[in-house]
Amino acid sequence: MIKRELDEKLIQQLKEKMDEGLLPQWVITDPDIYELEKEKVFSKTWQFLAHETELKEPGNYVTRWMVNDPILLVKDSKGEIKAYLNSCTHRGTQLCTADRGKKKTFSCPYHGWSYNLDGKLIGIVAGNKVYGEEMCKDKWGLRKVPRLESYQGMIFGCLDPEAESLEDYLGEMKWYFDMMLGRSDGGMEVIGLPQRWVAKANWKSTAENFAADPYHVQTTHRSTVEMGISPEDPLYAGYGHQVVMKNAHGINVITSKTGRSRTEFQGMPKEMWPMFQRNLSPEQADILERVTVFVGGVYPNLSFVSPVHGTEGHLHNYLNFRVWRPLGPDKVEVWCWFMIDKAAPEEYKADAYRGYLGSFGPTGTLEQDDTETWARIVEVSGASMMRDKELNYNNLSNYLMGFSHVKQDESFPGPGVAYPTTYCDALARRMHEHWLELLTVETSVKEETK
Amino acid sequence: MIKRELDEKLIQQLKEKMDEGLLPQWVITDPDIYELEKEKVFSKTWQFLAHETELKEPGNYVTRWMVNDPILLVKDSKGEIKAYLNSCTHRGTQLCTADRGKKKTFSCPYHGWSYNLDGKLIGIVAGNKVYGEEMCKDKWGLRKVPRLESYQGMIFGCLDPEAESLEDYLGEMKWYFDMMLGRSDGGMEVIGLPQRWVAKANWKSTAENFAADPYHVQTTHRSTVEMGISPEDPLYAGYGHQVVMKNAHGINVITSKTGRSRTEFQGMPKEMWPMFQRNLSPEQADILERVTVFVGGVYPNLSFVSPVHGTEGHLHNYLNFRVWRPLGPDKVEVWCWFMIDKAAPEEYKADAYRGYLGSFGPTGTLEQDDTETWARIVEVSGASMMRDKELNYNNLSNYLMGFSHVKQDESFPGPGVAYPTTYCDALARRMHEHWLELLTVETSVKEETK
Amino acid sequence: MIKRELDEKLIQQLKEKMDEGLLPQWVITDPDIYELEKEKVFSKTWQFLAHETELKEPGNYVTRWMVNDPILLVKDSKGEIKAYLNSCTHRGTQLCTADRGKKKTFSCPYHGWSYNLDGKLIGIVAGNKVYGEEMCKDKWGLRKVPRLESYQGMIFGCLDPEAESLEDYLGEMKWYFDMMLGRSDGGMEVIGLPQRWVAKANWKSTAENFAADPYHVQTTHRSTVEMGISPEDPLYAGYGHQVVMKNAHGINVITSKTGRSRTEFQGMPKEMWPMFQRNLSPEQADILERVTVFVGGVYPNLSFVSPVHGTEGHLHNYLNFRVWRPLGPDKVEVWCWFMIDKAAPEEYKADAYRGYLGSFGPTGTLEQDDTETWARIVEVSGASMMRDKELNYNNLSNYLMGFSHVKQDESFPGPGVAYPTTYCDALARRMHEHWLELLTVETSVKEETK
Amino acid sequence: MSNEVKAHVSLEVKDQITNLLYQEAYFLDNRMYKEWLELLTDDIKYKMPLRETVEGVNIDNISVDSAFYEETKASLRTRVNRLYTKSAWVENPATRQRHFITNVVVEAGDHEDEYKVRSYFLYKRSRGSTTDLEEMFGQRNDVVRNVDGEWKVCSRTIIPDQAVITTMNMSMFL
Amino acid sequence: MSNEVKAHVSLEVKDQITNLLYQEAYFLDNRMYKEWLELLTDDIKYKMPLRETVEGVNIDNISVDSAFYEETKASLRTRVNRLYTKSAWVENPATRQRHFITNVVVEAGDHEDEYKVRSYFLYKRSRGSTTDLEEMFGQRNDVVRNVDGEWKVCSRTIIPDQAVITTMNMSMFL
Amino acid sequence: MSNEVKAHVSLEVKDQITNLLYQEAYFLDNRMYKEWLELLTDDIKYKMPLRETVEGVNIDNISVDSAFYEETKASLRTRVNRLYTKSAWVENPATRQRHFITNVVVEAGDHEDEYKVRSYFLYKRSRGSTTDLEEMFGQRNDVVRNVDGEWKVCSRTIIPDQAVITTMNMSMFL
Ligand code: FES
Ligand code: FES
Ligand code: FES
Ligand SMILES: [Fe+3]
Ligand SMILES: [Fe+3]
Ligand SMILES: [Fe+3]
Repeated sequence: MIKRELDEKLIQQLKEKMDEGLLPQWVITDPDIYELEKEKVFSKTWQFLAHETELKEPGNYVTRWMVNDPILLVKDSKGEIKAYLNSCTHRGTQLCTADRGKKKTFSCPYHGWSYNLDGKLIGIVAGNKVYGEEMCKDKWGLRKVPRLESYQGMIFGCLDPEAESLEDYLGEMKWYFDMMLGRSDGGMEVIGLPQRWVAKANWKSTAENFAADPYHVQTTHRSTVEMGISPEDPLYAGYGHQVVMKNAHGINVITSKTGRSRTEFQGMPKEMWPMFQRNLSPEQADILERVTVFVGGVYPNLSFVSPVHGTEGHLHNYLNFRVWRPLGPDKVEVWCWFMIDKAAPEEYKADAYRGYLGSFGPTGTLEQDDTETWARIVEVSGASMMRDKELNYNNLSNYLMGFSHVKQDESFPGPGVAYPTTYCDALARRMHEHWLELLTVETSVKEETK
Repeated sequence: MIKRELDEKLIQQLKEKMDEGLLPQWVITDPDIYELEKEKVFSKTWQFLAHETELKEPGNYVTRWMVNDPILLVKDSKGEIKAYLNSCTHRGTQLCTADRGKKKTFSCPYHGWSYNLDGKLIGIVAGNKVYGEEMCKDKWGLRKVPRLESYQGMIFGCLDPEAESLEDYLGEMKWYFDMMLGRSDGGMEVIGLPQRWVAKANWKSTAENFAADPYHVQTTHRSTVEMGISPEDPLYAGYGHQVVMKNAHGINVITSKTGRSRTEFQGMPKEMWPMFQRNLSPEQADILERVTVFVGGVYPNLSFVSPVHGTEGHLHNYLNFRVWRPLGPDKVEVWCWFMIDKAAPEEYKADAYRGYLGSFGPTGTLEQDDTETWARIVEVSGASMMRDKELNYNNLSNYLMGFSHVKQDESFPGPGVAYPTTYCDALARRMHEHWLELLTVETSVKEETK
Repeated sequence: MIKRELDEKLIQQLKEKMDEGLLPQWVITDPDIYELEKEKVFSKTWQFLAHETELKEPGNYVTRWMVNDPILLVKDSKGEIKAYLNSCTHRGTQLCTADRGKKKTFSCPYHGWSYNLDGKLIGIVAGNKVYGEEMCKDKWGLRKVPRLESYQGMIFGCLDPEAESLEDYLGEMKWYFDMMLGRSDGGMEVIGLPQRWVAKANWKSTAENFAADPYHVQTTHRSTVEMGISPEDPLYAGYGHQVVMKNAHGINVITSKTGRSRTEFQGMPKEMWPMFQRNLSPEQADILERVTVFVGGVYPNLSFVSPVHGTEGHLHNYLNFRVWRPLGPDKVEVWCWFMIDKAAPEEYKADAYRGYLGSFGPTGTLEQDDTETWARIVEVSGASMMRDKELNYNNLSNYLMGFSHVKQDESFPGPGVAYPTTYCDALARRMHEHWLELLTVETSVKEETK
Repeated sequence: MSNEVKAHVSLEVKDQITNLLYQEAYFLDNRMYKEWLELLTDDIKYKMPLRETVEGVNIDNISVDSAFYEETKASLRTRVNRLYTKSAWVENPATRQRHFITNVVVEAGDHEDEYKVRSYFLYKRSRGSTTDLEEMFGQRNDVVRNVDGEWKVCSRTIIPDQAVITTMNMSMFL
Repeated sequence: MSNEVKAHVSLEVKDQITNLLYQEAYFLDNRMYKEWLELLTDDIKYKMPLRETVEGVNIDNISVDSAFYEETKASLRTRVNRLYTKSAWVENPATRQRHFITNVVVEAGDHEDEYKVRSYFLYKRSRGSTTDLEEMFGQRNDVVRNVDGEWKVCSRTIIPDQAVITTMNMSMFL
Repeated sequence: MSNEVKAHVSLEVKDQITNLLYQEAYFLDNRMYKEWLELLTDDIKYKMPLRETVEGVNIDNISVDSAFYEETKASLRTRVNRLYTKSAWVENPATRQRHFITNVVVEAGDHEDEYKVRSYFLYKRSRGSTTDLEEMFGQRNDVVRNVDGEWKVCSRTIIPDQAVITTMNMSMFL
């Protein structure tokens, strides 16, 4: 009932500054902005829910969240995956609080209404005796998530029935998903449950940090340099390409000074290489052969990294997907999935998993230092000198890296606009511009609640 | 200074849906709605403060809360009960932080101003020396709660000086209070302090759950069925009458399939039955003889239950009153009183108290399962699909039980509109309609702060 | 984006009531008022940051806060003290999280940008390789706190570039600072770090309690009377003068019934007295000789006390400065500094420090009881009867002490308006009037964000 | 309990009794409620009074006329059995509970096979995917008895340190 | 304290010293401050330094120039006596306090009747009807001495784990 | 661990093993990570599985296919060495950590020089000048071994009590 909106003046100011490669700092954790984001970003865009391998058999289910919407994701009797609001239609009670499981019927602990895997309301205690004809069972099935689509086994949901299709939304990113997720026969599989923890951070910062900021590696993760794991050359994470795509998706293809990783195909077992070549286009295979790290994101809050860890002879590669679920302007619940090629040897999978635990996720030594910088951003973001909307204090974040002099590399074979270095703020700028576009779209909802 | 109000469009929408037996879910924990409720519901209606037996002698006091207003309830030298804002008039300091006690003077720890049981400011340290004539002591006594009235020993307060009298406010409920509270010579007495704990819940849900929803018993409390304590028949809590009264008060008179409880007079000692008959009208006595459970509420946030527990030969009945004190949109401080007939044998009282602890209150096995469902409602209530004010997601709670086909039972002897079953949403609908009426009354306060 | 402002009607009401010596209670912890205070009080006034003795050598730094603005205070190579927003200009990361230390360069853990003591951006990792000419290093130095000035070693900062100079702001208070801080050769020194803890309180209440309310001593600190440490005479803290100054600063010069303390020069070592007389004007020396306690404050949130503790033969005096840093409407982070004359004997300093620990700060027995009253004010401040803006409930705090009958004592030698008693609400009234003046100044910022 | 620490309880006995308290906690924290019940004598007195806020110095603030628990072995068994049904929703899905038992002091009791035991408890609970951790803490005054070589609790009084309980319910045993 | 755990402290002594710490906690948690005072020697050194946030590796972050407590038996007695007056508002109505003492390690001291004792404390407090629970935690380095057969604390250094204290005051002893 | 408390572990052994756990905590809480590492055998199995929310009665809710830690001595050494670099920002400035170890139960192990040890942990952390205190808690199932007269941990399984971790990271060892 309180009206929240960006007034024209602020919109203009934000546009102008972004055009100069600058972002006013007051937007990061502004509470009103956060309310707008829930409505205009997260209720309109596609969000990652799960990977198909998390739901192997009919009756399998997992519970997930789209920001504050509890989602029940089930594989129905026909083997199709369905997504429902995890809330009983009778009075809204959360229907299932388990993380995962297998069942045929979901029944509510409050009054016992029960639903089958198709979301149909199949049981009302004493229904025939207590309800009249105005109670039309068919109208009271579980509420479907308006849109549910998947690509390369990645299941996404969207709360906007009018949204473009997932494939259109992913657009150019599909080519890179094919490369990362489609390289092996049988594709990728998720191992176990995603790790979950609550970081002190704003979702925009974590998404930018992961998808668009290889430049931070040389300092945030300098301990790996001190320990002789990473090269001294401060540019080491900058070699390769940053690719900016439609809808503010992006990827960094990090190679090395030589343009090639010290190991082919990210250190995956030699016997798998021919399979990669068979499943990929020559261009994709070539990139995969040369790359050291893939790191990027699907806007707004899905990020991924596919690194190489270990020492010669014991190199491991894996794919880590993570969702930044906002819990507030300064809180993010991180969901961290470990994925590996189904076709990889079991022992390799186990080693890769241990390698993952050492680097990413809450116990990962790389991620630990990221959490410190995320926190240091939100913990000072209440400062008047940063919140000031008149910008009297030069409270602007700097996105000038590669602003004017870094030009597109037309020779890069993949789709999207590729720049010949990953030390580049092009993707970050695109993400924030897109954010502003979404925030300033007038929605009918907005209109009417005024 | 921020203006909060329901715009016409939302009011219309709420009215229309309620007319169809539906309630938009966004209202449950909406923070702006909550602010309105504090102003338009809880500052206008009568709220339960204490029972007369909690203040036996002059000087006895208890401290209570009306939502956020700290109340000091004392028995003055004349034996009259007075209610004051528990706040020193000098600078607002909380005057007394003890739960209960006995004293003649309340003095403030900040500057030492002291007040007598009549709320008169009787002591100002060095007053004559430091204050001039503009300091008129009489004007600075403790602030009285604008209205304080009691019925059948139940003391209520109201913050609105213009409110109708408590007896008018209770209206038809008086007849049932007479039955429950007036059946024994000397009336009822409170044992000990009320139990207090903070539940994860919205006050509207707990009030509805208790006063208007016997239908939940068959599932929420199914463990009693599994244990053979309650009958298998899912309708078992539905036999009897639900009575809807003025001001959205209501009661459920639950009997059994036979129309009679398995035990007369709720298993109270036989020797007390003639006393009941003497103190009650024939109609009241008849109901009391046949009833298994009374459960209901006085709008907005007082609920009560009078059950029978135990096994043949060791049956116990008692009366449990509880106040749902809102601490926020998703938090309720529950105050739980145990009451029993003063005239009952001491040993019976002790047994009944133990029976109460086993069933209700924070350690009660029945109530424990209620707290889980209350929490499951608020924990998902932030969902966009539930908060959406355009109702694009069918985010409506269902109150269709008995909507069209259950007709009033004219033969029921008690006042109010009685329906011939307690599996009926009539009372819940009435409570929510009344809630909207209160929220949409234009108050002068509202006007002027615009 | 949500507009917060006091409407005309409320401003009028506040003015009227204050003119009668009354303050509506709803303003104490109103959340909208709090937002206004951050913008209109704390972004416009001078706030205490540190004492010069906390930064002895070039490279020494301390980190402080101006409400929510993190401040990095350093002594540069030339020995000048500089204050910066403790936030990296690149993306806003908090630059330094240590409490104090010594360094030549501050470098950011996120991307490694580094700054020298002059705030100059001196290091950008791979800068020349990754940034174009639009990246003008000189424009990206640390953001200076707009104003930084000091008086008698007391360093203050102000976020408003247009603010009057610190000396003008302190005005008449300088005379008293000279007396307290300038009495000894070499001035005062801070011992150790300030103690910090989070009290349940509103900053207006703590500032008033300390600077303007000797009247509370007789009750809040009555335990000292019970223990025979303080006199029985309830007026004991009232003897002396309360001085009200420009900008709502003020001081209470508490002597005793005789007009003189039981000990000269606050029990400082006899050998120091001639030094005091040499450094002070005759008027100042006379006050210092006779005073028992100085207690007062610099608006808005700096308070100080200079008491005498101990028993004859072992008397100690010290100077305690404290900042009330608001963390919310009902939370204050207290920063408590111990100061003593540099020229005092080391053993005396140590004894005085122990005396301080026994009286003030979180472990001080006097302060402990203050924290209880502060909490009792905010804990009930949510009451509708206190929040009511229509004043239906006489929800007014009383500032009538000395309202009409206490007249200025022209004979008092110090600047400011002196009243012949410290049991007087003159200073408290002035503080609240000044608060309203600040809140109702229309700022351009306000205008434009509407 | 008396103030000076009596020395005449052997370390072995003390160790065994401390183990009993830890074993209890382990059973409760691992949902082995029936096993827990076996550690209580059949005449167990299991009480938990309210704690109140009272004015004055040297006063008692343990309520004498109101309680959260006043249980016998029979009533505890009913509570325990309920937790094995399929519809005790408060514990299905099960919460994750932890009973930290510290400050254990053992003293000779009134009968030669009984000992008075004072312990402090810090109870923590995590539920579903919620991120707010619930807690309760206080003191327990027990009497333990040696029944045919097995130590069992024959009396327990649980003293909470709060006047207003902040766990969403009190489904836990302490 | 040295790193290898010395074995030469008898279990009896250890048991008695642990009991001393528990008894102390019990007195404090039950407002028996005068009894508590009796468990301290007359030459007790009772200190609590500030803890700071310091940059660097292998640095010390215990402040050497600032403190919360620097007490003698005399100054502690004054504090204790105050708590028995009618107007020590911070403890009247009394708060509900709990001192959880864990990780107790005992080592031979510098004198043959003295022992070095390291313990961890978790302090919890509940006040009036408020629902926010206060806490403080850290380490205590004590020296205890046997005085005519009674164990007493003759030196205590309390190391808090916070740079900013979050209890509304520090009226508690630790 | 089995339910009846086995008596055949000598108090001395129990005391030494308990000391080992306390010494570990002390090293971790005082940033002596290298000294801590010395208390683990070279074949240490250091695991921390996820804990999940599962429907049903008598079910297990310790995840068998997902973990936070799956470490060897080598991987732990890498983690420890990192904490001695100048750029392990998460611990520089160092946080203030505290490991409260309680409910220690010791039982004979599968080999004669090994013992099974169950303990509860309550971990607390304070960072910089922040006022929100982080915590984690749960159970540890260890196996300790006597290696040439020194007790060392040769196996540790840490069971957290949360499905969603609420510390901003898990840089701590448990
Ligand atoms: S709320 Fe689910 S059945 Fe009623
Ligand atoms: S506030 Fe109560 S006497 Fe001043
Ligand atoms: S934020 Fe500080 S260097 Fe990037
Ligand atoms: Fe990183
Ligand atoms: Fe119920
Ligand atoms: Fe004071």
